[in-house]
Amino acid sequence: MFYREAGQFRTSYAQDTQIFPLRQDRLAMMALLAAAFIAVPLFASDYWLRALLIPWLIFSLVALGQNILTGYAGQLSLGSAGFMAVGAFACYNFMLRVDGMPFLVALVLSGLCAAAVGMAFGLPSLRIRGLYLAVATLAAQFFIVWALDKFAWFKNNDPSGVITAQPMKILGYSFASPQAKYILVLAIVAGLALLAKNMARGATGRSWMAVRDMDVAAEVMGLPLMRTKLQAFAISSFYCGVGGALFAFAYLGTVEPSAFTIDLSFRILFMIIIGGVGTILGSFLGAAFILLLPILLSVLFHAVFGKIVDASVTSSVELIVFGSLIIVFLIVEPHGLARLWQVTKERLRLWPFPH
Amino acid sequence: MGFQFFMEVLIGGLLSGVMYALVALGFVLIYKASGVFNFAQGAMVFFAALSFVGFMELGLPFWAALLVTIGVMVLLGMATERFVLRPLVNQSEITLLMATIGLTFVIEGVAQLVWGVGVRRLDLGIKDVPLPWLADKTGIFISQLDVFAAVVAGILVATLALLFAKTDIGRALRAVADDHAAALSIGIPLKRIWALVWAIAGIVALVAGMLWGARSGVQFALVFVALKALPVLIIGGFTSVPGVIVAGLIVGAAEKMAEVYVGPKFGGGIESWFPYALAILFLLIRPEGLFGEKIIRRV
Amino acid sequence: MRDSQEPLDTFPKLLMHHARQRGERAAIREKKHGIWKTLTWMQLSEKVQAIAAALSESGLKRGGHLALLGDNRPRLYAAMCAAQWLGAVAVPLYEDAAASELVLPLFSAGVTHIFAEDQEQVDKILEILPQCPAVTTIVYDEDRGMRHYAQPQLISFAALREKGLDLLAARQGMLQDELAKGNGSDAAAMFFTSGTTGQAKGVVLTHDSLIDRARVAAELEGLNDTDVAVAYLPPAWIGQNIFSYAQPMVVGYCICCPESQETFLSDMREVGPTYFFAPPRVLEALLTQVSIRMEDAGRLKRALYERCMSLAGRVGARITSGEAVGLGDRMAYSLGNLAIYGPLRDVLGMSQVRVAYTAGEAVGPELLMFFRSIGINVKQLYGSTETSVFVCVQPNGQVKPDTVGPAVQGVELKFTANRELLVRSPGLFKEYHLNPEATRAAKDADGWFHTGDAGYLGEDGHLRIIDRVKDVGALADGTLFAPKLLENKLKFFPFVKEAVAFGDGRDRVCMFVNIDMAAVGNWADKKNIAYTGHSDLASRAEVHALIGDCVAKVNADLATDSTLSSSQIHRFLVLHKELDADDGELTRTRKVRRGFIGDRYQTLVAALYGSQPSVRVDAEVRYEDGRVAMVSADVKLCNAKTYPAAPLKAA
Amino acid sequence: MSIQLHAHARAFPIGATILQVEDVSLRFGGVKALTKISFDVREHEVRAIIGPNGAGKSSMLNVINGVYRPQEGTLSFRGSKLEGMTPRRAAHMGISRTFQNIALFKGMSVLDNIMAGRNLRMHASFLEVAFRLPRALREENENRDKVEEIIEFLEIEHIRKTPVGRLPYGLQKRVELGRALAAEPKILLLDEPMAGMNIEEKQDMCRFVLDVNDHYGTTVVLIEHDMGVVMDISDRVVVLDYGKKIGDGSPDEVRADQNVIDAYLGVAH
Repeated sequence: MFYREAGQFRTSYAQDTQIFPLRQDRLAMMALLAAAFIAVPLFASDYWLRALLIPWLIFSLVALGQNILTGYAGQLSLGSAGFMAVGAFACYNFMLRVDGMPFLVALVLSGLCAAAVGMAFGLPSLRIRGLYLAVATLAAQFFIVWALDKFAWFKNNDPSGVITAQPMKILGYSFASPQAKYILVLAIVAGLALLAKNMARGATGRSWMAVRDMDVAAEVMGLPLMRTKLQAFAISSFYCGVGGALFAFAYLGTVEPSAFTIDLSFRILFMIIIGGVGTILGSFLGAAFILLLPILLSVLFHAVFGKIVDASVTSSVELIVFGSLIIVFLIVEPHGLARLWQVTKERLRLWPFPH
Repeated sequence: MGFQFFMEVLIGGLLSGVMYALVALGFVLIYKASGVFNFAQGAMVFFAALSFVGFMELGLPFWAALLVTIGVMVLLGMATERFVLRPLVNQSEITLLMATIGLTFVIEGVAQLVWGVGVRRLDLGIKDVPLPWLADKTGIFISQLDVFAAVVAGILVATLALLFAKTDIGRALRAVADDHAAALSIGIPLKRIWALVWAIAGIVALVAGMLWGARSGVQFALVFVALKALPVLIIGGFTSVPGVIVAGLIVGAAEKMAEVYVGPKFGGGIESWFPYALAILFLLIRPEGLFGEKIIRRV
Repeated sequence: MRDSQEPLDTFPKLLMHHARQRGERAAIREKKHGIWKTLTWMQLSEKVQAIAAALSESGLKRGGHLALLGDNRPRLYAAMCAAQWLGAVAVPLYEDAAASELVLPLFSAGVTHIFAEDQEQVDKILEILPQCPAVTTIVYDEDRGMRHYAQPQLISFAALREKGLDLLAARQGMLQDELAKGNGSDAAAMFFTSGTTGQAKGVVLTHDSLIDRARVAAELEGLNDTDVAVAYLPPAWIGQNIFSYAQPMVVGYCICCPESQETFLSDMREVGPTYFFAPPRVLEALLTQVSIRMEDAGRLKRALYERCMSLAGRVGARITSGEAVGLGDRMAYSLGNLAIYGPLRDVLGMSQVRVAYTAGEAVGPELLMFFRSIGINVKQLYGSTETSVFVCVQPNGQVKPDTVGPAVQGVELKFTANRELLVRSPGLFKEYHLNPEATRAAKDADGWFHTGDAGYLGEDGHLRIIDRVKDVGALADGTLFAPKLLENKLKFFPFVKEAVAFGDGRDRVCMFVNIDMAAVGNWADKKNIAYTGHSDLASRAEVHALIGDCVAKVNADLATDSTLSSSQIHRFLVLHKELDADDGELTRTRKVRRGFIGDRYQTLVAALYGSQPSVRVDAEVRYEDGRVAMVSADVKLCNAKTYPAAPLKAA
Repeated sequence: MSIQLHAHARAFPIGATILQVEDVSLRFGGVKALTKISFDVREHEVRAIIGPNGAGKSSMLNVINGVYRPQEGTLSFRGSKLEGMTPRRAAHMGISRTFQNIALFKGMSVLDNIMAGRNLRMHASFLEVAFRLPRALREENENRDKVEEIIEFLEIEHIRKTPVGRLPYGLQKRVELGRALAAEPKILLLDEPMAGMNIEEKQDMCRFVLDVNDHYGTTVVLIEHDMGVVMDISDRVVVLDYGKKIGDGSPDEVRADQNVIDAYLGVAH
């Protein structure tokens, strides 16, 4: 009902395919970005930045990766955390072993490493599909964590098995404060999200979705299944890898391989299921949801029962809620929060008409 | 490092393979009947074992606890069918898989909520010590618990085999497995069959859980140990009971061998992924698994 | 510069003027291939010259005729202007006309060149070609399916344009001469009157008359080159020509051609016109759509809507007219504007409309007021083909439902004894083509045009139209009987598509009613009444009751007006078939042919004035493909609730 | 109306043999799907393959565009033998097809579906797409224009942006035709284009098939089990039954052919 569309017509295909065809949406998006880049760093508390916003952005990025592979290309992967790990440790080693290595370059390289590993484990997808593939990605998950765990070299032979991320320096400026870290992460995530959106709405995205929806037809149309799938694996892993690196460098600071358990992989999968499979927006919504839920739950618990409940109870309740939510979403709204948002938007555009 | 040791490793591997096979069996049953890849099987194993122990700790005698647990598992199975899978009928198998992943979380949560998180001991009254006579005769040490487990598993499989072969339910089951629509058309009550299958799967899970728990304690880890059943499935084929038995043995043995003879070179622990690697290799060579039907895709 | 030297007295000259003044501004937009392809004034002028060159090559000469047969497309208007460039007369024809209906215009106008949109139109022309030997060239726009047509007369628009571009250099001089030769008194276009009365006549209009009226109206409304209009009505109709050709040419604003009929509404929303013209039937269709779609809204939203609309009904129109309204109402209205009116205007694509006209037929007051009440400045105007439309226009803020406003600048009005309106204005037509006596009959020696409409000037100087002179009759008791007035009152109800009133020389008024399939169908679904189709639905007792209520409401309204109270509707029937232009029951502009219908359904009329409850009828239906079938049905005759005339209350 | 359209002189006269099928046999395990099938397809013609259900029609189509590999026999395209056909190679050679049970990309809009049909003409790498570099944008626009022509051709402007999942069956079939056309194929394979349609939809589809043949000169090979409609629109007809060819010729010849009549006995058409 707040939309006034009359007079917004398109005279070129470029206009017709832009990300936000409606002026109102474009303005809203600009306002949002402005707020995110300026207002938030100014007013948000360190706790908010460190404990909520930074991890949210990072997981949004990882979810984006998962979404590219699972949501757009339709290849179920249970190994996202593994690819994150590759990114994190790759970045650490590049910084460690190449002196004077600029952080951003290291970041990209670590993404590429993850992409390479991703492709390696994606290879089976050429022969196998669906469930079988899911199992193959489990192999990735376990193998990667095992390898990083067993070969001390990756961790610079640190007896504790824990690595400490080097400071993030770009052009001499060290991103140490929460605000600085936040802005850096935000910029990277925003940029990569834009690229993802461009791919999704372009020819690349179409071939992914074609393979997802009806691979036989896609092949008959001359679409190279292998390349498309591997491409999806590589790009997806790249996003996960960069996410992993940021996870280590901008969020935790110190990591060990065991931080990237299969449990984490599941959570990332949940993010896109709840957020919205096959949408960019969904990745962000889902990440926010999955991250906030535990906090809300514990807050709720303490509000209701006071301090008496011990952690194990809340954690098990958390498990139950997560699990049930997944099932409910799969049954009720398979397209997740993003779809809900989209539907509301449609209704507003048609207001006062119901359809 | 002689022949005896080799035999020990091999047999030990085979016996633990029996465990995998047992868990995998649960998968196969459900997959055959309702085309669902039940990721929650592991969680069911864990839940079953935990409940059993729990009931015993509540003071129930062994058999009572066993019966009650069976009851619980049957209920769980039916509930799953009713509230998770029926609403999702005709969805892509990926969707179903994700649903069962969600289910895994729910079951774990419930289990922990009800029975707590600590590791439990489970005593079936069989000592985890080598069979004396075998040790005397051949000098090969094999835990009698393992042997017992193998026997139980054998019995279970045999019973199931009979059930499928001889009873009406079994025939119905096979009909369903072949073609849902057809099964429906000849008046087989799909929903009832599915509920039944889930119940059976529950029981299988219980048995597996008990044996496993008896050997290495009942703990959360069971869920992930159960993931080992996946490569077994792949190698054996999703739809073949004998397949998974064989595959289970192969995986068990191979993994132990690898661990003992190759593992040290990498500082050990390769069990955690070796079976998967094996599975992938298999897939590349024979995607439909050992005994699985060839997938012909109509256009 | 040259503008000052020579007068801009022809459309081609105006075109060149705009090409110089605002060459880069959009002249015509066409939704094609999913986006709005834009033609600037410069591009348009080049296109026109190329076409003109090619047409002259193919023998189109000063005084010749170019017929245009197709939907609103830039090519069509370019061709029209090209013809005028060469001093030829553009003859736009109705694209939905049957081949047989085309013979007369093509033949009588001695048309030599034809612009046809597509294969469908070409096929029609080829069918009647033998009867129109003069035709030498048929230009077709869409080559879909045209590949294997071998006729020598055929040439595709693209090819024609290519030819023109090649010739352009060589013919430049000739074109400039032709442009200069043209002057305002030349015939610019010929429109065939829909012919509510007898055979269609070709009305010849000069550049001067069209340009003069276009300019006067444009000045009246302060139109400028930033305005935008949607071209969606048949180009063969004078109104369309004025709003999508004459006025853009004079003012330099941009017109937009929708992609197709079914995408018209969404396309209109996209371009958001600032200047909009809609005959009553279109407004009715829009209103019907609004009511239908709101039917499906949730209860809360409906309630909100109802509230807002009742408020709008009370004060909306006055606010739109800029009259003073209580502060409370004003604030409430602005809230409503936020919640309902604004969005509603927008989904209708009219949120940017500055001026909207309706004409062509008297419009039901409630209909007019609905749109004004939600803040759309819809006004009535009066005019006809012979007067280049603009005779009277309602000025902003002086919109009364029952008038069509005062005479616009340059127009003189006068009335004969029997109330017939006579008009004298610079916009009057030159003549009826090759029909001097008809011309003489319509336009007398001192230049008064006999409109054939009965009306009178109120003391406010606003013209009030009663009806066609020949239709205005009297009931047996001598009181005034104005059928159209009654029909319109009934037609405002979304359920009523068409209505035909009888009563001249009779003791009381009776009516035929055509239900609106969409509205009634939707209503039936809600009431879950099962029905197979129109005729079945029309025979339902529930439907009769529904229409009965509408009639009763009308009667209640009539009863309050002393002069009309006697023409309350006593009996009515719901027609078993939809009145259809293909059956000659409606004109191509969808006006009811009352006399024709009266004859055709005399049994029904008789029955209405009889007393029996129902009557059996056989009627023939003509399908799209020309096949004819008989449908027979039992038609129920319903008595309507009538009211005693309201006593004149003392002021 | 379809018939009348055909009565006109052809825009593209029927040319030389473009596709030659020789002694093709196909088996699934033991099951014989096709036995020694031979026939030819001439350029610009409408060639129908008819036969009762299970006659091996679809298998034949799948062999032509490389989905199945025949155990024996050869295909030649413009005289040159085709070894090791794959669907992709077929596509590159200009063979595109529709499917018996619609195989549209359910999650995508009509526009995207048809755009996807032009993927062979899009060469920009994913990086170019991601950064919207000139080539990517240019390809996007050029192909969009072509696609819009097809949308106009098939009269589906009003559903351009609708997800195909929401469309009625008939329209989906039309969109699938559009997607096949998008590749600007030399040969268009239609697998039961009119299956499950009501009479108007069938008539529309006939019209479009003929228009395609007439407007783009596309060679059409279509499968139907329902003799009725096909006979009106095809130039020549091959009749299969139980994987064997039992008739080949003009519609009238085939109608007269005793074997064909027998094969169709019992089959209500």
